[in-house]
Amino acid sequence: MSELVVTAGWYMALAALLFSIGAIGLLTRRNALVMFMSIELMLNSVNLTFVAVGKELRTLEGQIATLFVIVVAAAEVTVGLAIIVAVFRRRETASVDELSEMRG
Amino acid sequence: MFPVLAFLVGLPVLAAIAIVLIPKSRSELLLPVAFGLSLLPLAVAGYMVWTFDTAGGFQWVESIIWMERLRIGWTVGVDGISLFLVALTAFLFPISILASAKISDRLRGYLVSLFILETGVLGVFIALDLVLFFVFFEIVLIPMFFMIGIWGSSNRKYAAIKFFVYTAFGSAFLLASIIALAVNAGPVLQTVSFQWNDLAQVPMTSAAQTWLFFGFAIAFAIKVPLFPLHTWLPDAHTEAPTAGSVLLAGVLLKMGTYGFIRFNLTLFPEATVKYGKWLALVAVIGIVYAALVATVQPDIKRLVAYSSVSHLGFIVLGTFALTLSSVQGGLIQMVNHGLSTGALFLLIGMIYERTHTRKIADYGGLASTMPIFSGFFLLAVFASIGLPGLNGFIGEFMVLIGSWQTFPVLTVVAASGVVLSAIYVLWAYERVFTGPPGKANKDLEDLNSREIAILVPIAVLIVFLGVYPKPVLDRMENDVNAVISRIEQSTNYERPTFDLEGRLTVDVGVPEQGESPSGEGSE
Amino acid sequence: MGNIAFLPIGLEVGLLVGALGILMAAVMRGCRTRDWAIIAGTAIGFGFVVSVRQWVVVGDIGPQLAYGTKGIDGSAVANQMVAMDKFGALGGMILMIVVGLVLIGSWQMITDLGTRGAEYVALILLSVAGMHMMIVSANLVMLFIGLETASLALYVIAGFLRDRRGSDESAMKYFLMGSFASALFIYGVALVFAATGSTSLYGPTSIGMFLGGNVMPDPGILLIGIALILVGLAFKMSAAPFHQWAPDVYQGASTGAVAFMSTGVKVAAVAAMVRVMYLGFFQFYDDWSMAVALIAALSILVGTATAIAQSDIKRMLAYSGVAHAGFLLVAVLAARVSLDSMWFYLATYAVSLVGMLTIVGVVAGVNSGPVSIDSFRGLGKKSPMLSVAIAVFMFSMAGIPGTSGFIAKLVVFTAADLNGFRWLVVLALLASVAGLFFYLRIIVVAFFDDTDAEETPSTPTGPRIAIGFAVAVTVLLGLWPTLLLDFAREALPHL
Amino acid sequence: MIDFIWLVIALPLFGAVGLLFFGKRIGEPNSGRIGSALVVLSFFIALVAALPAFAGTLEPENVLLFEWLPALGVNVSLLWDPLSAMMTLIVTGVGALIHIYGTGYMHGDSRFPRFFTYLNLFIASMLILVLGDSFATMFVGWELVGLSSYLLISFWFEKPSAAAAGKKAFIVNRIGDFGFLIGLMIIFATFGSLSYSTVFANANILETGGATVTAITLLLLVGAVGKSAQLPLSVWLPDAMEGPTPVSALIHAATMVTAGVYMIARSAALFSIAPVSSGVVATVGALTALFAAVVAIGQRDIKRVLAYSTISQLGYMFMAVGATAYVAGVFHLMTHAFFKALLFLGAGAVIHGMHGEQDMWKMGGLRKKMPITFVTMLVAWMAISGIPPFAGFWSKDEILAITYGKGGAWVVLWAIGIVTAGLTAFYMSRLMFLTFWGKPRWDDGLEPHESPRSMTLPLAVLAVFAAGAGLINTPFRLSLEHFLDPVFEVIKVAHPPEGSTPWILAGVSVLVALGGIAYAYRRYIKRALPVEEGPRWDFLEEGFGVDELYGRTIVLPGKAVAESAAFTADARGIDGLVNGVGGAVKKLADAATRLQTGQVRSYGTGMFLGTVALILWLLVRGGAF
Repeated sequence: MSELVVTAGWYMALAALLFSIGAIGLLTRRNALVMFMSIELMLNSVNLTFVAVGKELRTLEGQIATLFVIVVAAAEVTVGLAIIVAVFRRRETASVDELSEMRG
Repeated sequence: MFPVLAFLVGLPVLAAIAIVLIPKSRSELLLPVAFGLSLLPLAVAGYMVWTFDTAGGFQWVESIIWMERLRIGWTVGVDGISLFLVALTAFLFPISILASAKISDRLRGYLVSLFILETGVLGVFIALDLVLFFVFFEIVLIPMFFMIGIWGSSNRKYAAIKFFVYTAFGSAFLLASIIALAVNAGPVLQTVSFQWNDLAQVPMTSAAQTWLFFGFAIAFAIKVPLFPLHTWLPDAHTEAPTAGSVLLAGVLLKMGTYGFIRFNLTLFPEATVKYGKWLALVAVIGIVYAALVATVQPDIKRLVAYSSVSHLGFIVLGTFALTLSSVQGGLIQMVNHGLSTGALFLLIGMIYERTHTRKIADYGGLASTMPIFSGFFLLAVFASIGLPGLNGFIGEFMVLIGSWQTFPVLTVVAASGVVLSAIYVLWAYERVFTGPPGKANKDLEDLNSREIAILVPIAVLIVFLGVYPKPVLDRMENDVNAVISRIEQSTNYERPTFDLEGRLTVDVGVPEQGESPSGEGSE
Repeated sequence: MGNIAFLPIGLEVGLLVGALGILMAAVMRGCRTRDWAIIAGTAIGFGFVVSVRQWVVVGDIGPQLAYGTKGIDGSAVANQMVAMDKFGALGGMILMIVVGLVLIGSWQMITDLGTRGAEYVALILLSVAGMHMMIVSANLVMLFIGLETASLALYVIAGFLRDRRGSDESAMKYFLMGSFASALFIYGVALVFAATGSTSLYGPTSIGMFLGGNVMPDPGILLIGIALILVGLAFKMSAAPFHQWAPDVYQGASTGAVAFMSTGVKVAAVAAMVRVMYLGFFQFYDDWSMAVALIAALSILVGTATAIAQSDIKRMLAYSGVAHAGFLLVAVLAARVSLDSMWFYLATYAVSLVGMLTIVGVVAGVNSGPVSIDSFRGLGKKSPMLSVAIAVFMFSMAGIPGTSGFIAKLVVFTAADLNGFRWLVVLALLASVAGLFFYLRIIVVAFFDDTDAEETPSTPTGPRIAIGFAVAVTVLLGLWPTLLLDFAREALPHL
Repeated sequence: MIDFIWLVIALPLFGAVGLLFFGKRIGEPNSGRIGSALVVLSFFIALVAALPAFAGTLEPENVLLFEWLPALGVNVSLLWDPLSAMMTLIVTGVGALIHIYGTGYMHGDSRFPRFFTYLNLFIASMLILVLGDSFATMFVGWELVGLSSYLLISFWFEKPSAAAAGKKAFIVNRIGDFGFLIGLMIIFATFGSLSYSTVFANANILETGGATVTAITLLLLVGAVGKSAQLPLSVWLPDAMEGPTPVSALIHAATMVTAGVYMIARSAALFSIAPVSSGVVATVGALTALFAAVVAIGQRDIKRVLAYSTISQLGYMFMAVGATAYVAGVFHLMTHAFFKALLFLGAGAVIHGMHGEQDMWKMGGLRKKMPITFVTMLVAWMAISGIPPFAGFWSKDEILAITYGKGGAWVVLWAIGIVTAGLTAFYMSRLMFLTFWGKPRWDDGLEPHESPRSMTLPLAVLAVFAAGAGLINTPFRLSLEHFLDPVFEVIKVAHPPEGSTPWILAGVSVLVALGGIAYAYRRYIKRALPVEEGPRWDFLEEGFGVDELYGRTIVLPGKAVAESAAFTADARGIDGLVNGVGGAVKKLADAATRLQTGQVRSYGTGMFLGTVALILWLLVRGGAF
């Protein structure tokens, strides 16, 4: 069954796919929460890459980086949700398309 | 040695500070103090003209390198080419201040602008470091921008922005070229250097010369201004307050023509020989074109502005004709144009203060109501169209006679400017001054003593330089010769000789190159 | 190494303690802005002293790396996280000066905010700590953390004025775009890690070592990584085409906040970019330098062109900031030849911009969102000193001689030309001419237009100091640039 | 040593400057007296300096005053030789008389002192022209006399026509100067110098009839044509009559307009080796002489008759110098100076006596009212008509004889000259008859009176010269030839034919002149006055519409070109382009702004696309593809 070994390359490809999905989600959805989730998805694909590559290269760096990214993502969640809530309170909507007063 | 030039350039700065320090309660002192202080640079300039060594070369040189790595610093010096431009600058500022007696709005700022302007212009003419030159070249824009914008007339905002942006557009090319020049010379000099002296010694490929030549030329052509880059000038002139117009025409435009001689001719000799004719062509087109345009201008200030474009064409033609007489003529024409056009703008300012109109059609018959005024005007007018005996003739004549040998066809076309200038100037004079005075102009007061005091020094110089220009020409001659000789050494260019050179059977009174003629019965 | 154990991160620690101190003080002693001012001042002053101390120490013992891990065999210390070098020290000084100016200039707003003001100050201190971390980090992940620290605080700061419409929009846009950029950045780091097996800039296992020791037959993943890292940093300095958030955010955020975010982040991002690109990817210099040049060119063009059409001064400054991001990217390219030119540009631009925005705060109110250019109308008569300051800043940004902005452009463009980017220099110079349209416009409005508005805006002491300092620096460095240039010449990163 | 010759110029110059500043204070009679006295003094100094010339011992001498334009080797120095001495004497002599006349004529004018300022300035300028020893100094004087002429023509500038006439004179002169200037350029480029001594001494190196010398001489001719009001630049002189009459006498008859002749005579060394140019000179002269004489017939204004007559007489001089008869040309210049000045002053006296009336058809019968004026003018009439032994006869006849003597096509010119002579006699007789004979036709209430002493005295003096000056160069006694010998010694000067031919020719011209007078007598005295009105006469009066032709073909199109240059090419074209660039930048800015939609998702898309582009670009460049 050795030919079925899943190499790091596959993981990276998957991560790239996830990242792209996240990016496309960010660009196409108008609900701030969903967009925010897309960003989380992108960050997680980064984690996947780090872990996979770290495993492949047998260093701890990848795993440690992942930990950092998770922490940062958590912090981002806090701030992001707070901003979304603030917007929702004021405007009763989470659609970013409404937020276009400033332009030009 | 006493740093004369630093002192000279520093004086206006100190004057500006002094103006700022005058308390608000004593604002009636502003003008007298400013005038008094502006005499100091004039005194220094006078000292310089007096003690200038006619052997030529840079004098009163100061060189302090500030940024060793790029060799940027305070390197200044005055030679025969810049001497009289410095003097002209120092001369026109006190006059401009006197001419500003009617300014009441924000006088303090106005005077500070004037002094900064003076610093800038003086700096341009003495700088021997390209960055320093550029700094002064650009700094000049700021006070002028404010002068036009704050103290100008109705369309001043447009004119001020146009003036600033248009000239800065040229400066962008200039700075790019200066940087490229220094960088190109880097390998030869083993360092990046912005010193004029260093750069003037570095041989350049003709491709590099071509690019840089035109980079410099664009900036200077806009400043001069050469056709077709001239349209900022009429607007700026028309909108600027009197002193602004005087200084703009008197010295600011000369920064361009000076730049041609100081930089294009010395740094890029090969390109000068190769492409000088195109600039001469543009200059000649400008002479005729601007003269034509001037004839039908309804606004007297615009008319004089276009006449400036026309007259400065002669300077550029002479510069690129590369003969002793033509370059020297161009140089002295810079001084002369500064005086005569300066006087014209002063006069227009005086009449504007009385009538608040610049439309030629609104005037008429002023000669009978204001005889002194019209007398000065006539003098300035004839000086500007190059009437012999007045200063304008010297430059024009030398340029034309000298340029023929290099550019015969262009010179003939340029000479037609002599006719055209007479047409626009005299026609305007006719409409403004002659005929019966109209109702509006019946009770105009003639010039008062302050105004006469402003004009007399200029009038004296106009006549003096026309009759006896030798002191000026002597101080220029060796350095102009040096510029042309440099070109001859580094290119295959040779000064034109006259057709019968060496064949004259009787050789009377023909001076050897560089020697002064010796006639019998010399006093 | 023991004697420097604290010094490399002393600045960050000081600022964090200061931030916490302010929050505590707000809780324990209530709304006493004086306390906060003292604490914040102390923290910033301490940060500045630490930076100076770093400079001196580095001068004595050379640049150092700190906070590494021991190898598995326990012998060598690898994976150093923080570099202590004059590069970081100078960055720290500049940041401290900038943030100090910002706080002095916009303290009025903090007073207006009441208790929440403490949070605001604390956030600013936290953010600036993150910015400095970006400059000194010796590892890409560390850089990411610094970047996020700075950014997260900024998102909040951007939307801090809850009661004003636009503020939330500003925060939301900034947050979404910023997170996107962060994600791109960290993904780039991950790809670089995948390609080279390292995220470190220094040491035996660094990216540079790997690239120096191995020939990459297929650098695709690495190049994508480099591209993404560039995008992440370019976003922070609002370079085109990653700039579109900036005008909206600036317009919506309070003027004081804009002064901070527009200058601090730029300093941090540019410095970080220099360190990362030159130390990490020098082997790919030919590739990424062209990429940087293209971004620079696009930023200069887009920023200049768009700024011309603005009628809101903060938007105008935002777009001018885009153009300046382009110039700063030129400085990044020039840094190969002369790093001092980059520092000079950064410092002088930051100071002028803070000064200008402080003026905007004075004229239109520090809490103001959108500020029309017309609010400057007739200022030249009402408040001549303020107007002269405006003129100085505008001329400086436009690069007119006599101001530091000119010297900055001169040294940067000379270095860039030396480095072979003549086309970029010419383009940048021509664009600066077009830039005059909007810089001059403000002067025109202030000086050439008359107004019938009666009251003269009085300048409170704080802004007065900030503006005065900024003017002094702008003019002084314009006339005597070697003051900073000679100093900055030594501000090299650890190699 | 005649170093003191600079005084000749300095005195009137001093007068001009002094009167400019202090004229008002000095007041009416005295400023005129000072001005006149200075010129008289000048005249006597010149006379003293010229004494050796009368003795035939004058060596041409240069007096260096100061160095001027070292780069061109041009100095301000004076040349004192018989030719310049003679011209100086004419200028100062006639000038002095006219100054004196002016003190009477200008009596009561509000700007009496200013008039003498200008007159003195003119004398100084003319002397610079005459005495300068290089083409450069000649050019200086050339332009300065143009200035004085401008100032004096438009002396009464409140009258728009006077102002316009002054302007026209200056501009037309400048057209000539344009040619002169180019001539100077070629001279300098050829000889490397502008001084007479170098140029004339080396002229013989040039190929006779070669392109260079032909070009130089033709260009100098352009200048001369302008200054001397020859075709096609003659249009300014009739208008110049707007100036006060003494001015017309001095500048536009006796001295300034003859500068062209002087210039050609001075440059004889060049013209004599340029046969084509000389032919052109003579042809221009002959045609002008004929043209102006015809036009003179149609004039109603007494001064305009004299103006055209001047043009016509100058044509004779051109014919002479064109025929290389330089002495004859200068001779006629001199006699013409006397009798034409006399005619003008006489006409001035008439106008003065008629209180400003200039239309001859409103005069008549004045000979009783103004006896002195009448008698002196009678002399001048005889002189100009070429009746022996008055001055004009000798000089004109010499010219005609020489022209005839050259044979070939020159005989045609001679024929033109003869016809002109007849016409001259006719129109001058017409002038005399209409003015002094017949019945008074002046307006009611007008009391014509004789002029004051200050005016009649110069008339008398001039009358003496107009009558007798011809005797200095008769075929019997060629004093002037000998006098001028040192100037033209190296040049081949044409002489009248030998033998009986001159006598026959003289007889012919006298007969023709008498015929002209007789016909005029029949037409204006014997019968009732003819009516000279209608379109044909108008056309004639307007000088065959040359002025209008220039207006239509040059002035109007020129103005149209200037207007289109100013208001279309410049304002819309060039400046439009400049503003267009600014506008385009603004448009671009607006377009760029439109990308800024305010929609965060579009910003994200922009970022995303930018990222993708960057990645692709790096990959392609990095060789990953």
